[in-house]
Amino acid sequence: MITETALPEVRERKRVRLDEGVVRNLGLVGVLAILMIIGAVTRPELYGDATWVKNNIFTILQQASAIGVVTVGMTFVLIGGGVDLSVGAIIALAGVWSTTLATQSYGPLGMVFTALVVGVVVGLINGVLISYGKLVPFIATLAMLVAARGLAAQISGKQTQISADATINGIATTKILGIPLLVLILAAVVVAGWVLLNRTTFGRRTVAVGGNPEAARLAGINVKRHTVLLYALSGLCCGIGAIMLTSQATSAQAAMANLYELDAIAAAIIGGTLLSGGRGTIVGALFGVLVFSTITNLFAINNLSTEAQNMVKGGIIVAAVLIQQFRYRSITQLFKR
Amino acid sequence: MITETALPEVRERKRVRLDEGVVRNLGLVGVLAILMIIGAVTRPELYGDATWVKNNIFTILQQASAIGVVTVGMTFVLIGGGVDLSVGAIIALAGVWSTTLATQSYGPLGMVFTALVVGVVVGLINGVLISYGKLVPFIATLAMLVAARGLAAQISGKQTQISADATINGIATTKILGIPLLVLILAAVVVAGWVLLNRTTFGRRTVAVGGNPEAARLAGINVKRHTVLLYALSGLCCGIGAIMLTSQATSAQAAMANLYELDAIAAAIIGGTLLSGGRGTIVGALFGVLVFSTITNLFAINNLSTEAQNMVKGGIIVAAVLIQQFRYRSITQLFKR
Amino acid sequence: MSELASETEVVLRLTDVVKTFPGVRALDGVQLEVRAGEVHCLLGQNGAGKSTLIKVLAGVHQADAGEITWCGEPFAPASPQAAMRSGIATIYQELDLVDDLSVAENAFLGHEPSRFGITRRRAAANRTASILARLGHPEIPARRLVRQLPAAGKQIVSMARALSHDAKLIVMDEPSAVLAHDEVENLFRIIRELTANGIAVIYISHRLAELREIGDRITVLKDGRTTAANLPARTTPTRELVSRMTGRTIEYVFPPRAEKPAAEPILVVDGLSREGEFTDASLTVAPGEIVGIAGLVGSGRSELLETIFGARKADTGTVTLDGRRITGVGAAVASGMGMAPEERKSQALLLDEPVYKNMTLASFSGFARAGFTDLRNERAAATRTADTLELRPRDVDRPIRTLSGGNQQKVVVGRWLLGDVRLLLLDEPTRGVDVGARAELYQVIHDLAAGGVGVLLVSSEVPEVLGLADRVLVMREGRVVHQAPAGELDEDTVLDLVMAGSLLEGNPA
Amino acid sequence: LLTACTSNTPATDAQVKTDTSGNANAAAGKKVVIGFSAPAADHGWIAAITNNAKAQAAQYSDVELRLVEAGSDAAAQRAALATLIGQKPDVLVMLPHDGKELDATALEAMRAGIPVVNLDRAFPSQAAYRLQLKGDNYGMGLAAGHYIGEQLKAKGATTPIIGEIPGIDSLELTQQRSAGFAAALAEYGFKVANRRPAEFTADSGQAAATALLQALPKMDALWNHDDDQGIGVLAAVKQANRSEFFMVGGAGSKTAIDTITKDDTVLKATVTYSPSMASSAISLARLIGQGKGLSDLVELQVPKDITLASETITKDNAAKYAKLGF
Ligand SMILES: Nc1ncnc2c1ncn2[C@@H]1O[C@H](COP(=O)(O)OP(=O)(O)OP(=O)(O)O)[C@@H](O)[C@H]1O
Ligand SMILES: Nc1ncnc2c1ncn2[C@@H]1O[C@H](COP(=O)(O)OP(=O)(O)OP(=O)(O)O)[C@@H](O)[C@H]1O
Ligand SMILES: O[C@@H]1[C@@H](O)[C@H](O)OC[C@H]1O
Ligand SMILES: [Mg+2]
Ligand SMILES: [Mg+2]
Repeated sequence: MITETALPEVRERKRVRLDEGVVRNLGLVGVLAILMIIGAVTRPELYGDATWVKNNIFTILQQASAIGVVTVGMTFVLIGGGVDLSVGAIIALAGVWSTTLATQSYGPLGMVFTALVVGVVVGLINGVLISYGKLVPFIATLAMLVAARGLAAQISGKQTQISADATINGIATTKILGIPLLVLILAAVVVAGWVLLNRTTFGRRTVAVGGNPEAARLAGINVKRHTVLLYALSGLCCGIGAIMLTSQATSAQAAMANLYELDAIAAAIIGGTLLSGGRGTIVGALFGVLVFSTITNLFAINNLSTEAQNMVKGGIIVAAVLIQQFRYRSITQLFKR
Repeated sequence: MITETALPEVRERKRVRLDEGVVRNLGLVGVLAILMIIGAVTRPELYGDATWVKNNIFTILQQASAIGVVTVGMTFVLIGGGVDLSVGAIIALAGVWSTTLATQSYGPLGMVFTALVVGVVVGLINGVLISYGKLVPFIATLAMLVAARGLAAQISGKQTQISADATINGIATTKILGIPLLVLILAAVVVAGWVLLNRTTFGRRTVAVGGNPEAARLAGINVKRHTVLLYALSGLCCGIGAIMLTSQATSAQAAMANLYELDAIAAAIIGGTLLSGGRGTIVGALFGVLVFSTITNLFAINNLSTEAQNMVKGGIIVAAVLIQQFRYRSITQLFKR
Repeated sequence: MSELASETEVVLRLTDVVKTFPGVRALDGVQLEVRAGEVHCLLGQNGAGKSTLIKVLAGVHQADAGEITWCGEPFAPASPQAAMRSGIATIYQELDLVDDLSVAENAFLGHEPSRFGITRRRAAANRTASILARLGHPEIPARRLVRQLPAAGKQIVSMARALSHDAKLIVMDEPSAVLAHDEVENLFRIIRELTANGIAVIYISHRLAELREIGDRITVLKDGRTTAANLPARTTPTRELVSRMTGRTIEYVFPPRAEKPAAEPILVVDGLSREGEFTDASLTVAPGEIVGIAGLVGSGRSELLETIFGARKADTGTVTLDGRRITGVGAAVASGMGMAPEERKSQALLLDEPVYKNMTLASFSGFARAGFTDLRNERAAATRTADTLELRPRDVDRPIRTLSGGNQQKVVVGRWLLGDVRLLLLDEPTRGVDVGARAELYQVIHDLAAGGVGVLLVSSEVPEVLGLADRVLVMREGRVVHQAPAGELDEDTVLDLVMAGSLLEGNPA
Repeated sequence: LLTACTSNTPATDAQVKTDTSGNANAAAGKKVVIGFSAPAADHGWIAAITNNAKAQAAQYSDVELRLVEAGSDAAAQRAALATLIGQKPDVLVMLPHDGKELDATALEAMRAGIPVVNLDRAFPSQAAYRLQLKGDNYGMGLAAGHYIGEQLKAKGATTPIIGEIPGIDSLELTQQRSAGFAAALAEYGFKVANRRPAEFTADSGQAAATALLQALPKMDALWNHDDDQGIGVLAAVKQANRSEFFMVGGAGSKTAIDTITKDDTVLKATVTYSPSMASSAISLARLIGQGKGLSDLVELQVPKDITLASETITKDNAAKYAKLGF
């Protein structure tokens, strides 16, 4: 009798739900647009120059590239119910290790290989400590943060190690079809991350493991092994990030990528990833990174002092999240009527 | 029924269960003892001198005092299901504000009052953003971290502000019955925190709010208001910590208490508090802080280089947690038979 | 008492109450009338809106439209606290306790006896102890942490919490779902005590027999609307109740078993023990055979099932499936074992994920090619299963958290219909499932067995075990105390065995 | 390109005073235990400080160095010093994380009878140190400002666009450098157009410079406070394909001096702030411990305050400074 009434509503509901992720990201796009507009209004003479604007966008993307790659890895770890505080330290260790004289003597491939291997191995150690040593991720990766930075300092003798390799350094200056290679690498990692999360069994397991580990286990998923793989993946992203940063700075050092862990977690969360696991999006994470990178850019072109920057930045973060929420709520509201 | 069969087991379990907290803390006491023994073995000439040993213990406690107070507040926030990344920044803001020339002109009480009020107000803002603005705690308090440090830099003009107040500076040098005042303050805060958590409705509701917010709401607890109060409490602890640090440094500065957030969270977790909320102990948090402070002391008396320190520290953190777990498991095993 | 109740005043009246969630009209014009001192039963299929209705009464949700009067006054509680202050206490369907607080602290959460903010722990403990005694459970220590209690114990604490308020109306949302037979009797004793004191009770259950025994009047909900009000609980024919609920008539019978199962067992469990949980359990299941395990709550059945599945490590003993040792969940699933666990929220569901992804949680890699998932195929398969199970609503893209409890349960069972499952372990598969869906689930289980799947079933409802299973094992205090073909047992015998009776003692498996 | 300290081989070539022929103070004397504490090295300059101290101490058979490295902030350093003081060294050489924040600790050491040599970052209390040996941060800014001012004036610039990349902005020494820089520029009627702080690391230098270059599409001169972060700054300049301006560095690292000598980048000069002060601090601490004075002075004891001059290294005089680079 009454069943017919329920059905159309259910359909409508579906539409709204599909929109949730998109709406959130739309919110972030809106925030980015607002930041750009503020830039244009405050510095019209710069924004009047089309070449400058194009350059500026590439600059923003380029400065977002290494942390963006790291944030993709972090997003996987977070969705999988963990957290990786050691990302900055892994970058430092991988960067320093791949720029020792010995490693550099193997040429650019040797350096890239070293960075990736160091990243993956440290990630594996994190994963094993957490999965099999039963350490809380926060503590295990914090210990790794401290230890890896220590080892990086040991290896580098606390010196800034210069990369003499033209190929490696060239990564930061190369453009392909006018697009900086660093930006292309970021794009490739984001696309790969998106596919991995949304279109592969690995991604499905990640959501399951983070959303309800017990349910995942009882469904036959090897939760421990998967957890290890997630940290290894994060380590791999750090290895890639280390090469990108080394090429940008033409050097590596034990203190590099300082506090990347906070930046990556914040970007992922702003992009809609739950700190408690089970939910998150790669595109959102990318937008989260871009918001931060655009803020820095905005401050620079307006010559804001550090202290003013910080106060304003705190406010912008809060506003960005509120705007997102507001948009989502009001749009759902619209659909409700 | 919940029957006779289950009951004997239940009794047995209770004994073990009651021990869980104690055993965990015993584990940490064990870790502390091991660290002390390592100290004694590596520097027998120092540990042979009883006065030195007594002094050394007070030194450790004194250095742990400010971060200890902050960790008590953090423990409440964590048990309540949140996290406060802004503790270091609040200390800096409270410290700087209470050492401006204007504030100092009101004398020591004015300074203490200012520090506490600044702490509480910033905490309230955190709480309101989280409860009513629906921001994730990580993001809200991260934004506050950035903003509060910015404001502190603004107020101090990025200068280290000297405290000219003998009473304030005297806090760090006063002893009562041979015990440093700072240590007594820490003890008072720990005792108050313990009572608040375990013996008051506020404390019990904190566990409910963090452990099962929905249940807490259904039970008629005003979860939002309670959350606000938790952050205010953390802010209050930061205000106290600011005075303690200011007195130790006889000055305050925008960059003070750098990364206290990580230290406090780590100490709380090592002490058995769940990052996901609903469980935690004040005594455990204290032990967590002492472990870190003892490690630093051990390194200092052994002249370890920073890089070695860091590598070893990472290892000790992992070992400490494993020892705790091992002890807990094996002791439960004993009880099981 | 029903005569008495019919003369008492109406304390609660709902007229045309509406409550919508984004996209769902959970309540679409509800009428309800509750009198002082009566047990008013709410009946309806999974998702009919029963829990939503009581949450409106409890101040958890606010009605969008309609009128509520409570004790003659218009009533619109803005918060749970407001409802409690007005004298309405609620036992929720989902346990709402705080694991790390003690029994007493949970019972008095939100209204702790205190002085200057310091809790009066002794007072709370004493009052809790006396409530527990009144509930027939003096053995539950008031200072025990709730996390240490088994599910049934937690249900008792929920009741203690409701009784800790001076309520004039107590709402109970499926309180018997996690209770064993004798516990239900105990619950009824308490309900009678309450109503004798003029307290009204709203009682929700999917077990018609319970409504007959304890209820005075029944209101039936269907798709958020009242389809029948104030039916006499004892005399209304089942056929009528069911048709008011479902819009159709359901023959509530167990489908007859045609074939004899093959003799060669697929599952062999030999001498399995786990300290403190169960001892020396041996059993077999043949392809196409349904083996039921009966026992009290706490008799160790869930643990046995989880150990067979490899989710817990056995202290001694072996599990083999088709001659292969099962050592862990991975091996179990890989060799064709599946389990629908007891606690769906904590053990089975990804609450934020859509229904179809929950449905394919154990089989998505089977749909995948070279590690890439095949969402279309998965959705199609999940939709087919949803059809088979008559999932309501049929929409498989909805987050599963928005489904009613019974429908969630169907998804948990449905999960294993998708893969190549050869042995299915079911732990309380019909808990919280409505009559209609139950019949559908029974049919599904039968069809599976007919297709050669072995089934090992744990259920606290003895008729269910007897009606479904070919063979029945009875567990008590962690031991298998009896086993026999279902045809040779009747309900009383099983109950007696379960309750440590002596009828067949000394005649073990 | 791989040279010296800012390089891949842990530095062995520290800045030590070895040639002590004809110096009466060189003769071994009473044994002196020197406690030494500096913040954890997170970049080349601080690393060089510690290395220099160690290397200089190794030159003396009568010196035992007790090195206590302290963590990343003043509180950590206080903790380390508390234990160091407890061990009663003869002299304490201390590069505090922040002079004001460690003032009380230094006072305590002095009261306990341990002479304190204050290195680089000054204690405000006169009573907190026996010897203060520091670089001239304000002077460094002045030197950079004057060099840039002179160059631009010579080019006839009237409203030049000048960028500045300081180090960690919350440090007081950074404020002093910037203040000196601004004061010198003001003499020419110039001012800083944009200021983007970095954190003394190369990657932060790259990030800050990239932002600065983006904000100033045309620039005439740039002062970067620290040669370590300068590696990243130069990388960013290259990545942005910019060369219309010249740059001045800070501190005087070997890499920077080499680059200036080669003259193939925008880096044309650097103003010194040499970590060799740590070597000198050890030598002077030894003398204090032995109660000796500086042999070239009439006074019998080591003086109380020594401030190193900030020198400007350009292509012309680079050869002379080559071995002083760290
Ligand atoms: N918070 C919510 N958000 C969206 N939909 C909801 C929510 N709560 C309930 N619903 C929907 O409202 C309808 C009624 O659900 P309700 O839980 O009241 O059913 P019920 O009668 O208690 O079922 P059961 O017998 O299975 O417990 C269902 O379609 C359910 O999916
Ligand atoms: N207070 C308690 N704390 C911890 N474990 C307990 C406690 N009481 C009982 N147990 C254990 O928990 C098990 C009871 O769990 P559970 O109620 O799930 O049993 P079950 O036989 O599976 O019953 P059901 O099938 O109804 O769930 C028993 O094996 C018992 O040893
Ligand atoms: O750390 C600082 C260093 O990098 C700078 O160049 O000189 C002064 C030091 O204190
Ligand atoms: Mg319900
Ligand atoms: Mg069970």
